[in-house]
Amino acid sequence: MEVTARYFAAFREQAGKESERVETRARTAGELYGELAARHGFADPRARCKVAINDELRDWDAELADGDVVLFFPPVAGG
Amino acid sequence: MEVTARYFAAFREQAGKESERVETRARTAGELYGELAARHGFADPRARCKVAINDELRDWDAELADGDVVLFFPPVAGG
Amino acid sequence: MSFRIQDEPIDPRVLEARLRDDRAGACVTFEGWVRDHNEGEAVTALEYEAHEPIAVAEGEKILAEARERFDVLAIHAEHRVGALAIGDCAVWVGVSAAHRGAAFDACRYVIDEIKARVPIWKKEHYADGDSGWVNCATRAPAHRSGPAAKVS
Amino acid sequence: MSFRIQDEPIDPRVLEARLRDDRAGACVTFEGWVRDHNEGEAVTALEYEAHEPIAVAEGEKILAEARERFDVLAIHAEHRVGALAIGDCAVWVGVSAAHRGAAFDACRYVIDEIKARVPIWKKEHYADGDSGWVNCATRAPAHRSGPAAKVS
Repeated sequence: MEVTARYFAAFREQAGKESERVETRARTAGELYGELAARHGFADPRARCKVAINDELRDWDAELADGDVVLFFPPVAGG
Repeated sequence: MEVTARYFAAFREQAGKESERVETRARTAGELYGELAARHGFADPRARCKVAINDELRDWDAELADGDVVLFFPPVAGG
Repeated sequence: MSFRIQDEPIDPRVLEARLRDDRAGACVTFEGWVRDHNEGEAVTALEYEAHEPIAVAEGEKILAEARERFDVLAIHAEHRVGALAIGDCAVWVGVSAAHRGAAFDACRYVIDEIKARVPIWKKEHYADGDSGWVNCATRAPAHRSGPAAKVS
Repeated sequence: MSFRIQDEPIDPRVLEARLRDDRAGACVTFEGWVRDHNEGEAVTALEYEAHEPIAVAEGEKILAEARERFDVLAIHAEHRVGALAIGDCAVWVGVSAAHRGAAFDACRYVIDEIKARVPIWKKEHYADGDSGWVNCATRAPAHRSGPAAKVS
């Protein structure tokens, strides 16, 4: 399955890119975060981050489908 | 003993005057309020009102001296 | 002086400028507006009356208490007196602080204490021509309150 | 839309006008200002980044929750993105209500939830030339964060 991963703020800087195509066997958004965190060295625990699939916030156990755009949000700091 | 009583807001309207000279045997501000409330028909219980003597807020048991100016404040409603 | 009684319109922009501080991360303001009803009665206008020397002294005391209790950088408050129309700003309280918790808590403390302690009275004029001093059980006889009730 | 993300300076006067309502007796506003320090470090400038579609959707959801929980008349909120200087307004929340309790509670609820839930990130630039994303354990390698750290 191939999905597009998009990175924001600290994740983008750490990955060195805004997005990438990812060939993965991850079944959920959380599994995919685990893979990408290992690859890029993301240090934030999943519970403090958020994920969106195709521009909607989802739980970490949301299932992925081929072609999904998965947005990874590091811990927020509004205000 | 003679003091000057000054009335504000609802008290002034009810008394029909801003101030008056009062010859009294009241020893405290509270006793004087009792006398004047009976005379003018002030209906507010003392606990909800305030009193100042010579421009300083005081307790109702503050003692009066000849020549004092005693200010009677009905319940406040700021804001 | 940080607490003022005034008979000119309150300008929040001018007042907020007094709260500026490079260390401030939060600014909370409260405005009390004259609203068109109170306890089911349609209100057409208001008059505020204050005993200014004691109102200012008590207001300054409240601000000093807030500065002591909460970690704030600046506080300012003003209260209008005189005749006000619906929508006019009757009272303004502004607080700046490094963090928002202290700013919210101090602002709320100050307005609650002003309303409870500062010698300011509010006379409401109602749509039916009647009028009354808010919170006061004492009522002027009808023949005396008549003329004032027609003010709007 | 009552929640906006914008890259132009926030003008509280314009925003407050949206809260006007003859039934309103209370107006509480919160402004978040860029302050010159954070956790002991001297801050020289900030950048805010948002993912706008989700930030707006989540912001509107928070305002709808506040309208449901508290007896308010109007609520509006805006958050800046882009480069900000010390003293700039980063976020504004305003609430009007018949009574002040609901206005204070709703304003506090909205800013607390915005800070916890809306996808907005803050990068601080420090006096020593370093920089960092607030609240994030993830740090860019030094050779990548270098150039950004010189922005001010």
